Parts: sequence; C-alpha cells; structure tokens
Amino acid sequence: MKYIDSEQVHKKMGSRLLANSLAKTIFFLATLFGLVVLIVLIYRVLADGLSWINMDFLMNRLSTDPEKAGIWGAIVGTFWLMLVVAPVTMVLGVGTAIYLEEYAAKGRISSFIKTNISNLAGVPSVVFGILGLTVFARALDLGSVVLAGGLTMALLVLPVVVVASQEAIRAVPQFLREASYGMGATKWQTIKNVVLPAALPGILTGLILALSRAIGETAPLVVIGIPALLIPVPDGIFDKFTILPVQIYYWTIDSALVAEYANLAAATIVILLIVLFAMNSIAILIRNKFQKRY
Amino acid sequence: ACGGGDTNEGASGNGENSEELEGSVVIDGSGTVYPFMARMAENYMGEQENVSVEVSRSGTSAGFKKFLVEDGTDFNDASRQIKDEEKASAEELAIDVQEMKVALDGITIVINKENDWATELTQQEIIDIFLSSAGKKKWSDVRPDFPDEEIQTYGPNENHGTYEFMFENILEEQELPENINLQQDYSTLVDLVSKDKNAIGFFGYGYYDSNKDKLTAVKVDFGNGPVEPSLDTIKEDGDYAPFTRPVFTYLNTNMAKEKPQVLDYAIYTMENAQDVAAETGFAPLSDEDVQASLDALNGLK
Amino acid sequence: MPVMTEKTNPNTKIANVSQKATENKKVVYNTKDLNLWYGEGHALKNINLAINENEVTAIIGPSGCGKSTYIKTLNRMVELVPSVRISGEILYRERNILDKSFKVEDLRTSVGMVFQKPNPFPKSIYENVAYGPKIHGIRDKKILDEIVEKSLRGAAIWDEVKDRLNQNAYGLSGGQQQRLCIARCLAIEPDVILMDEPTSALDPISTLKVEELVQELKEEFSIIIVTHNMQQAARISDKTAFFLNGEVIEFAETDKIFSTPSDKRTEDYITGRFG
Amino acid sequence: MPVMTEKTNPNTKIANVSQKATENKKVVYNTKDLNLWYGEGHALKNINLAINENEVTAIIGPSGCGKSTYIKTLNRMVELVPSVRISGEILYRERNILDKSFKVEDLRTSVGMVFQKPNPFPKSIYENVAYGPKIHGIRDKKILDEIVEKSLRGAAIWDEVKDRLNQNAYGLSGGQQQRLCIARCLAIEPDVILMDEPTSALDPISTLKVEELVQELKEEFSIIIVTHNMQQAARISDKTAFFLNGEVIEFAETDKIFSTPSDKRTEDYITGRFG
Amino acid sequence: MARSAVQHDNKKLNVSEIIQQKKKSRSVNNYTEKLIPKILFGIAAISVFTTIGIVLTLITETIAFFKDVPFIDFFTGTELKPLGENAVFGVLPLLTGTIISTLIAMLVAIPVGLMTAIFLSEYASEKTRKVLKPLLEILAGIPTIVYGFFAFTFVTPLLSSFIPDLEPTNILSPGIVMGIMIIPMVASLSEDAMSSVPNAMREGALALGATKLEVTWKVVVPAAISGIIASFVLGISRAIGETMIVTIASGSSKNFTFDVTQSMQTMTAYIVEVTGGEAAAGTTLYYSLYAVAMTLFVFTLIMNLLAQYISRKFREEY
Ligand SMILES: Nc1ncnc2c1ncn2[C@@H]1O[C@H](COP(=O)(O)OP(=O)(O)OP(=O)(O)O)[C@@H](O)[C@H]1O
Ligand SMILES: Nc1ncnc2c1ncn2[C@@H]1O[C@H](COP(=O)(O)OP(=O)(O)OP(=O)(O)O)[C@@H](O)[C@H]1O
Ligand SMILES: [Mg+2]
Ligand SMILES: [Mg+2]
Ligand SMILES: O=P([O-])([O-])[O-]
Repeated sequence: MKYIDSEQVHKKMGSRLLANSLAKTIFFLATLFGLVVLIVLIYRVLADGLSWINMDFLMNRLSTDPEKAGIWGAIVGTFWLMLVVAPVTMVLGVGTAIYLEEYAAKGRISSFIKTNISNLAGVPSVVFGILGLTVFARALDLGSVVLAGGLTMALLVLPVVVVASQEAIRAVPQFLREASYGMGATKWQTIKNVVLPAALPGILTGLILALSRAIGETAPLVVIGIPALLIPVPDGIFDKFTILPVQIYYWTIDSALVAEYANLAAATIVILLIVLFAMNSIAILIRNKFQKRY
Repeated sequence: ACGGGDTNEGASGNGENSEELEGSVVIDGSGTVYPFMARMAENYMGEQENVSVEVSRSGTSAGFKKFLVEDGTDFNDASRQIKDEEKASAEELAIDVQEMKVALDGITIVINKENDWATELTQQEIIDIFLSSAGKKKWSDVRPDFPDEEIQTYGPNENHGTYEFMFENILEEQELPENINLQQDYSTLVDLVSKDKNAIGFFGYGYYDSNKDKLTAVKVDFGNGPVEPSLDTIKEDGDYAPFTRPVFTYLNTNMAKEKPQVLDYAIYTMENAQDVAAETGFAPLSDEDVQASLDALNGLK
Repeated sequence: MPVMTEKTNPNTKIANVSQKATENKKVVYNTKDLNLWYGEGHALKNINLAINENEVTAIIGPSGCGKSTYIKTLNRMVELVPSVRISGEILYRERNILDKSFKVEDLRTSVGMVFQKPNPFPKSIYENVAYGPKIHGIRDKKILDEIVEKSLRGAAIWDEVKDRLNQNAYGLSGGQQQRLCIARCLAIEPDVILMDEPTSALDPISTLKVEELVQELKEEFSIIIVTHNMQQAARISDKTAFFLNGEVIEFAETDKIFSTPSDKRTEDYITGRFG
Repeated sequence: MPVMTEKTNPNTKIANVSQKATENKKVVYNTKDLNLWYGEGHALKNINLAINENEVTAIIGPSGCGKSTYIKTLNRMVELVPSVRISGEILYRERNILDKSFKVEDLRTSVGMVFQKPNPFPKSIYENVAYGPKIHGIRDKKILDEIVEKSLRGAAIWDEVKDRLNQNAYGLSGGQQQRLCIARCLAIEPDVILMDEPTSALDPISTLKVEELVQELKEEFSIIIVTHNMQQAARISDKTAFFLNGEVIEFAETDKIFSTPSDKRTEDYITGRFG
Repeated sequence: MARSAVQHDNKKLNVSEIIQQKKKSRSVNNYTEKLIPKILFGIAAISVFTTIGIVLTLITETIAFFKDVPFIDFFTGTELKPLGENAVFGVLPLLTGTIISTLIAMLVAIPVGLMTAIFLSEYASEKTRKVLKPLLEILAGIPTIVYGFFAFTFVTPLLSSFIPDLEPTNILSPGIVMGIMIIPMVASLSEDAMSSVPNAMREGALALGATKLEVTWKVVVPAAISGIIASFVLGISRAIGETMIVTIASGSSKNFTFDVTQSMQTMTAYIVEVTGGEAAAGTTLYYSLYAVAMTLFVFTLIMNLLAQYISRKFREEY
C-alpha cells in the first residue's frame, strides 16, 4: 500500500516552495531591518549635528548658550578617563589571563574564576556605577573624579580584556614556549619574552575594544555623580570631569528647554561615533596585520 | 559628599577683586535658580580664567543635603528660604550660612498651547486644581463650560523648593492630587506639558520665559482681574505678588574664609545679580537688597 | 636494501674513524631503569642507555615507539605534559636530573634542543640568537654581537643572513630557519644537543646541510638525534639505539646495527619490513 | 586475488540469478554526456550511463574519481556547492532533471539518499522516520504510525527499536543509526535509493546487515550504491560502473567486471594494483 | 670540564662560563619566579573581589533598607513615592516598568534577531554574509546613549504620529529601540548555534525532498535550540540591565500601570534618578537605591546563570 501519493506531493510542492521563497524574503527583510535602522540613525544624527561641528565646537568649554557651547572639556575628560582605564584594565586583564592560561591548574579555582568573569560580564553597568559610587567615590573618598570613574570603568570592561587576552595567549603556539624552555628559560622569562610579545596584537585588539566600550558608557558615570552641567576642563585624574556620552545625555534631556541642545547632542554623537569607529578600525587593522605569522 | 575638590590652600590670603585667583567653586541646589547661576558662573569664568565654577541643579532640598555636610558644596541655590531643620543641622556642623537673596521669581502656572479654555483662572481655581481634597478631576469640575476631560497635573518633585513653596505657601500643606506627575528635571516638565493637551503644571517663571513658544502661562485672577506673569508683574508688591517669591543662594562662610575665590564669586554674584536676573527670566532685586547682601559679604573679608 | 648502498657514504666513513679514535670516551648521559607513563599509557619501559661525549647517538624506531618521549625526558621537557609520571634515574654528568633538587633551567642551559619543526621566535634573526644569552643575564651589546656571529657561523648560516640580521626570522626558508634554531641553541654553548627529527620538515638540500653541520658539531658537542630516516642515522651517527613500543631493543655502534643487528626485530625494521 | 574467492558468496549467487531474470528491465536513470566542474576542476567528464530499475548498481573507483559527485548529481544535491557548473542531460524516468523547470524537491522525494556517515536528526527515532511524510503533508497520526512501523521493518531495525521509538536517535549504535537513515528514506517511498558508501563508517556485523537489507530492498526499489569496497560491490550489485579521474572506464554486469574486465585499468584496479 | 669554545673565531669568548657566573649572582631570579604566580593570582582574584564587592555593598545597604521598609511591603507595594515626608517604597512600579520594557524589547529582538540569524546562516551566500555581518556588528557597537537619543528625538515623535495618545516619555519607544539594540546580539549568538549544526543534518533533510524552510525550521532550529534560547535569555538579561535608553526616553513616572503609551520607570532608571538627584547617605531613599540595585543584580544574575546552564546542559550531541 502506498502512503505517499507523489501526484499529491507534486501538487503541494508549489505552495511549499512559495512558502520557502516568501520566508527567504521575510528573513532577508528582517536582516535589513537592523541595517535600515542603522542608516536612519546615522542619517538623523548627521542631519541634526553635522552643521554644528566646527573648530569652536571642538575647542570651546561648556556653556548654557548653545552658540558658545563646546565639548573640549568632554574630549579632555574622555582622554583622562582612557588614561586611567587603559593601564588598569591592561594590568588586571592581562595578569588574570596569564594566570588562567599559564599558571592555574585546570581545576576548581580556575573554572571558578572563569565563571565569575563571565558573570561579571553580564552585570548591568549601572550596578558597576553603584559599586564605584560606594567604594571609590565614597569609601575611598575620591569623589566623582576621573580616577573613581576610571577605576569603575576598568572593572566594567575587565571581562573584555581578560577574554581577548586569554584567546591571544592560547593562540601562541606551544612550540614557541618549548623553544624558550629548551634554552633554559624559566617560565616567567618565557611568558615575558616569548608568549606576551606574540600575544600582544590580540591583547591590544581586546584593549582597544574595551576602551571603546568604556568611553561609550554613560550610566556608571552618571551614577557616580558627574554633574556635567557646567564643569571645568579637567587637569588630571583627581579632577571632576565629563565625557562625551554624559554630555550627550544632559544635552538630550535638556533639549526640551533649549531646542538647539538636541543639535549639540547630535553633533557630540557624531564626534563620539567617529572616535569609536576610528578605534575599532585600528583594532581590526592590528588583528588583520598580525593574524597569521607562524 | 564630594565638595572641596582641589582647593588651593588659601595661601593667597584675602582676595582683592582685581587679583588673579584660582581654584574651584562648587554650587548645587535649585533648578529654578540654575539658569541664573550658570550664566553668572560663565560670566565669572570669563574674567577669572583660572577659577572653575561648577554648577549643578539637584533641587533646593537635595542641594541642602549636599551643602550641609562636612566638605560640602560652597553655595546652595534655593527657591525657598532655608528651613529651621536645615539651620539646626548647619549649627551642628558648625557651618556658618550666609543668606543671599539674588532675584525674584513668580510661580508660573503653565498649560498646553492647545488649551484655549483655561488661559485665565482665579487663584482659588488653581489651588483647587492642585489640591487633592478639592477633587477636581476633570476640567468640567473646575468650570462647567470647560471640556469633560481629565486634568493632568504636573510639577517638580519633592527635591525641589518650588514643590515645597507650592505645598507650604500656596496649598497650606494640604495634599496634592494622587496622580500628579512629579519630575526631577524641569526640562522633562516643559516637554510633558507642551505635549499634553490636558496638562497643567507649575514652575519658576524662567522656564516659562524661555519656552514661550511651547507653553501658555495662565493669567491668574487674584481678585483684581487676570494678571499675566511677567518681569513687570512679578514683584514683592506687584500684581503677581501672591505667587511671587524671592530666590536665594546660601554661602558657606567657612568656605568663603578658606577660599578667596569663593568669597570673590559671592561678591561678583551680588554685584551682577540685577543684570543677570533680567537676562535669565527673573525680576531684579531692589538696590537696597543688593547692598544689604554686599555689606554682609564684605564683612567676611 | 638501500641501507647497504649507503654504507659507502664518505660521511659514514668519517664517523667510523672518529668512532674508533674515541673508544673510551666519557659517558655524558646514563639512563637507568627509566619508566615513563602518560596517564595510564606506559610510553617508556625500563630504558637503560649510556651515551658518550662527543659522539652522535641516533635513536630510531617506528612511529609512536617513544623516541620523542625519551629525548624530551633528557632535558625534562616532557614534564610540560601534566599527566606524566617518571621512575628510574637519568644521570647527566653523574648527577641525577630527575632529582627534585635539580633545576631544570640549569639542565636546559647545558643541554640544548632542536625540534622537528623549525620554531624560531617571531623576532629578528639577531634577537633569536641573542635570546638565550640575554635570558641568562648577558646584556653587554658587544659580547652579544660576538656570540650571535659565532653561533651563526657555527650553524653554517652566517653568510646567508649576515646582511639581514634585523629582519624577522620568519622570512627565512625552512632549512635556514632550522639552522637558525641550531645557532640559537649554540649561542648558550651547551654541552649536549638534543635533536628531534631536525630534518623531517626540510627539503633534501637543506637536510644535507644540516647533516653536514651535525657532523661538524660533534667535535665540540655531544649530540643525540632522533630520526625516522634510517639512511640518515647510518650516515651521521656513531651509535644507534633502536626503540620499539617504548623499549630499547638494541643499542650498538651504528655500523653494527645496520650490518649485523643482533635482534630479529631490528633487522625487520631496518630492512623495511615494518614501521 | 581476494575478489575471486568472494565470488562463491551465496549472496552474489542470488544477485546473479535475479540479474538474469530481469534482463530487459526499464531504464530509470539515463545519463547523457554529463560534465561537471567545481570552479575550474573538471570532476565529471562525459559520463554516459543507463541505470536499470529494480537492480543494484554499484559505482567503484579510487578516491577522488568522482563517485560521490556523480551520485550527488543524480538528486542534484551537488548543487549545494556554489561553484558547481553542469552540462549534459540526466533523464530520470524520461525527464531531464537538470532542466531548470524541474523542481529538486520533487526529484528528491522520488529519489532517496543514504549518506556515508549516518546522519539522523537529533530527534526521537519516531520523529526521524516521520519527518519525510510530515513535510510532504501527512498529518494523520494513525497513518504516520503505520508508515514508521513499515519503514523501520523495511530497514530491518523494527525489532531493535520498537520499544524505544520516543528516545533520541543518537542513543543508537552507528549501524542502527545507518539503518534508521535507510528507514527514514524508505518512509517517503522513493523510487530510487542512492547510497554513498553507506557502510564505510560501520563495523563488519552492521555492514553485513545493511548489505542484506540492500539485497532485499532491490525487489522494490532501484538502488545505486557507491562503495570503495570491491568485495561489497561484487557481493551485492547487479551492475558495476568503474570510475577513474571523472570518467566511466567500464560499465557492465558485476560478474563480468570482476571476472573478465575489458579495460586494463579496471583490471589493475580490481586486482589492487592501485587505488 | 670547561671546553674552550672558540672554533671559528679566534677571539676568546667563553659564554658558558659567563652564564655560570651570572647564574650565581642572580639568585633574585629564583625569587621572582616564585613571586610572579602569587602576584598573578592576586590580580586574577580581583575579578572575584569585584563580584564580592558588588554583592557586599548591595547586601549591607539592602539590609539597612529592610530595617526601614518591611520586605513584604517593598515587594508587594504598588506605590513608589521615594521623596517627601511620607515616602512609600513599593518596587512593583519599577518591576512592571522593567518587565514591560524587556517584553517589548524581546518582542522586537527575538523575531528579528532569529530571522536575521536564519538568513545569515541558512540562506545568505558567503559573500552576502561577509558584507552583512560587520554591518550588524556596527549596530552592536553603538553606545546606548546614542540609542537613547534616537528613541527620544526620533522614534517617539515617529510613533506618536500613529499613536496620538502616546506620552512624550513612554515605555514603548525605548522598549522598541532597546530591542533593536539587542538584535545583533541575538542574531550573532543564534547564528553561531545554527552554524554549528553539521551540514550532514541539512543534507539528510534536503535529500528527503524538504524545502530549505522545512530544513531550517524542522531540523536546524530544533537542533540549535539550546544555543538559540541561551541567546534569548542573554538578550533578556541585557534588556533588564539597560539604563540610558529608558532613562532618557521613558521618563520617571512611578505609576503602577500596564499602559505602554505611558511613562514608566525601570529599576535602572530609578537608580540613575536617585543618584543623580540626591544621594545623601543614610536616608531611606539612599538605601532604596541599593535595594533596587540588589533586585536588579539578582534578576540579571539569574538570567546569566540560566543562559550558561541552558547552553551547557543541553549542548547538542551530534
Ligand atoms: N602528550 C601525550 N599525552 C599522552 N600520550 C602521549 C603524549 N605524547 C606522546 N604520547 C604517547 O606516547 C607514545 C610515544 O610517543 P612519542 O611521541 O614519544 O613517539 P615517537 O617515537 O616520537 O613517534 P613519532 O615518530 O611519530 O614522532 C605514543 O604512544 C604516544 O601516543
Ligand atoms: N566541494 C568541492 N569543491 C571543489 N572540489 C571538489 C569538491 N568536492 C569534491 N571535489 C573534487 O572533485 C573530485 C571528485 O570528488 P568526489 O568527492 O566525487 O570523489 P570520490 O570518488 O567520492 O572520492 P572518495 O572515494 O574519496 O569519496 C575530487 O578531485 C575532489 O577534490
Ligand atoms: Mg616524535
Ligand atoms: Mg566520496
Ligand atoms: O529646583 P527648585 O528651584 O525647585 O528647588
């Protein structure tokens, strides 16, 4: 007895194939959706902000007058923030990665640390803000200065650097380590002279990505208490400061008061996106340049 | 909690106005006074390039909490007078507080541009609208010829002096409506009222003044016909007097003695208060009031 | 039987001559009852071998018989595998290197190693050779220069690279890379050089160069070389050890192993019957 | 020559008998001047083959000769490789399947395929078999139950799995998985079954079971089977095609191919001289 | 047995002797070697301390909070009036705000993300994928504040032209924008899961006459389901923790409502509002910050652990 009637199957095939091409179109449109939003977003931001960008806008201090206002303070603040975040995450991230990949026995402790790091990566940034507020700004009495903000951000982006460094270190071929041990080098000499230099491009890529994450975050700094309404240009890591995203935030919510603030926010977004885009391009360049070397 | 920042050690001694000063001045408090103080600070920094003046606006009450702590802020802007509890805690901390009246403001009742029925209200109608116990839920409850639609009330939240002025001085400490929409930021309030046809809200005149294109100010009938709030009517003895209030900034004189730039800024503020007030939507003080504050400040030198 | 024809190779002749001239040489490595396990796998079984100074000792045997494991045990590199367990003794210059108190770094400073796949560091040629001296504390640029030149000459690659010492080592051909690795190893003037199939990744011409080099080096160093290429063992070594399934089946003069092996399994192997 | 001894296999006898009984069967697949390129690589060259209904046709040849490519062309599975270009004709039941208007899904409903590595879906045994009927529109639970049982019986695996139809297919052994895949293929009642080395991943006992199954299945289906195992081809097939470098060298009765091949290359291959 | 080293060179240079000498004078070396792992362990432990630090700060202040406000009142209270004389702390308005915004976000991110993943993994040619994937990564790299600006200045006005009742700050617009922000994350994690389904599985289904859609929907997606669900859960966690978009575009209304056209506050936005406005230590308001942060932390932690559990426990065995 025949269960499958091939006539029947053939007849239905048309509608099944139609469903398939329909689905394909829908899936494609869904994929495009995100990209269309991206284009609209960038278009909007450019349309609102581009004409406001000029040398004065970049070099002026903050002001309540949109015609005079500039983001020099936020640019300098962003720079100081990076100056804190970069070395701190680098040391903590790379140190952790070396420990996990080279020293830790593959046991409970290292898997505990790994689980911990992946959970840390999922903690909302605003909670890091609370940590920073409680520990750095208050308990250590730093106040809402660059150092407090930088340390908070460093912890926030730490998982990014740890994971990237781990991957980079793991990718260093074993034969290079063997060559070094074979010369009578100690473990630390081998790590310092062979493993780290070879893993450096990967580590740097991770670091840049982490930094670009850090200078795009807003919530932790707002929580730590950046006033950012009218604040002087910081001179060092013990000064109060503002950074580009925080500036965007205040200008956006104040745009109801002064409509031009929305343009200032858009112009600042353009600058922020350019900075991020440049950083990511550098990261990609490094990755591509040093990809296959052995 | 994070006042002081990097204070220069005050080694430069008594500050002459002409002298080059440096260091920081930290100001928080009233959102109402903020536009005035921000403009003042910008002007000041134009003259004293090495002094940085930082102005925030967490609200009068919230600001006092940052002012009245060890190493607190140097100034606290206020849209109401300091309370007795606040004075008490200042004494406890041995903080000498100098009150500086800087301008006059009028509580302005604002409605949506599309609202063409409530452009003129009596003082009592306004009180009833913002009084929970009056039960004016719909516009038609206020006046029968008003639309049969729900009133949406708006105002600044309890961090703000403006809220307290409304609650204590206008509503005589009676509850506001259950569903009133209270906000931290005046910008949000302006936005909300400008987009809600049935909205009615209140805040300082300055925020109305700079958003006249988005909002309508209710003309208030205090008994002698409707009065539009304006720099002319807002005066201690003006037509808008019942809703007029002075706004202040409070100076921590300990800080002023320690940091010459703080005292210098205080004096500068008083010297320029009348000009800046007019520019930022406040009614200027009388010359006598200004002089009184200046005398007190010069006494601190 | 290709091995027989190879016996006429001039190199082998030289080897034989030097062999005779040094009949009572000192023992550099003496392995006693060595056993090694990777986890449960018994990779070396009761190894007993005495290896002489200034000779080339070849280790041959089919794949997986434990050649690499044995040679890596001689500089304790095998311990990089976490699951390894070892029993027995390996006396290097009379001292048991398996002793806990023996520092591996000291051992590896005296015992250089060349690997199957050339593994230069991704640094300049100069830095590759200077690596060893540097980690051992030599900082003086002049001395380093001398060492680099001497080592590169020693590895017969000086002329090819002297004009591009600052270029990356990965720009060299495979054969040059391998000789660079030998130079790198010579730079710390080891006493013994271990080589694990040093030519198996190289083309015939490079192989020949390395083989010649090994012949020269043995004047100064003791060399232990693993090879899967029996002709190579026959050409360059003085003594040969034949490993099978982790055991030493036969250890004797290379001549003898390749002409009159005493064990049937050795004969089977060198005549190509298995492996 | 191992093939000769295999000729006495009883299965082969049966095959030969049925072969004779069906001398003028219908042609199910007729390949005409088929050429196929992967990018620049010419993988199939001028293939001409006529394959009969209700027979087992074996395709043999050394690795890389194009066996898999050919069999995958028969259900146009080869088109999953983006770079493929095809010319020529393949008539299936008189219709050219390479025609653009021919729907591959229809083709594949009539032509089942069994792969080298068993590839059940990660679903229950029942769902694996019911998958085909379900996508082709059969929803009735009772009918599905019947189809599943019939197909599993047909694939000679019913008794082994009937008590655990709802368990995941990955709990089965490799051999059982492969018979499950055959059952899955039987469930859509194909006309032809293509098999690409269906036993190469299996142990000898499982292989035997699948071979017996193939013998049974040909009563109902036409089977084309690729194998690198010449004994297998000899045991189970009626006709054999010998491929070499993308060409069909010889195509004839299996008996003839293995006893008196007409091409020298065929002989070389089946006597184990290369491949 | 010092060998005279010089062979090709007539200069006297005995490296091994120099090395021996240096060795003796460098006992420090040994010390570093022992110290380094300890230092590195200390560094690695900092990430653990960070977690401990977060948990400790949250717990201590949360306990202080629950001394002022009963636990039950907090979690069942539908009224939240943190300021003023008679402050009331019920977290339900924040919880509904958080859950509703997350729901809206996932209603956007799950279908669009999954369909994007399917398109990239099953339908797109290698070339198309190479173009589209980096573009999606750009979308993922845009700071959230920019999305907040976009929601506030573009999406809300756009939506209010369809929905006249939409308030100027509302939960709908930031919810949608948050969903868009999460699309790349869901898409890329789901695509990874689908790409790791072996081709043999697809071929098996295609050979039965299945269309690509049937292969995808009935074979690939079920086979990759644990990875796909893990991506959803991570997306949810992300949406719960997202701060700036809702802070900017959803306002700070603390009404207990389910009307998406209205302003609602999420837990994250509450934290920003309270710290930004006033954060004088010691008050109940101040402690409420930690109680809310603790709730938020627990929520996201559960989601993250769940995602890890799903992808580990149900790892496909093919
Ligand atoms: N890291 C390891 N872990 C476990 N077993 C290993 C390891 N390395 C080698 N072995 C096992 O030890 C035995 C000896 O391996 P070894 O590498 O010494 O062989 P070999 O003689 O060098 O072979 P080849 O000629 O292939 O290099 C083999 O059975 C191998 O599988
Ligand atoms: N996807 C592909 N892309 C490019 N070339 C391919 C591809 N698949 C196969 N080829 C090439 O086509 C030729 C035939 O391959 P095919 O897989 O058909 O051989 P085969 O006879 O099945 O071999 P085996 O016995 O190893 O399975 C080979 O040269 C192979 O390299
Ligand atoms: Mg080996
Ligand atoms: Mg094949
Ligand atoms: O912000 P306030 O002026 O209302 O305190």
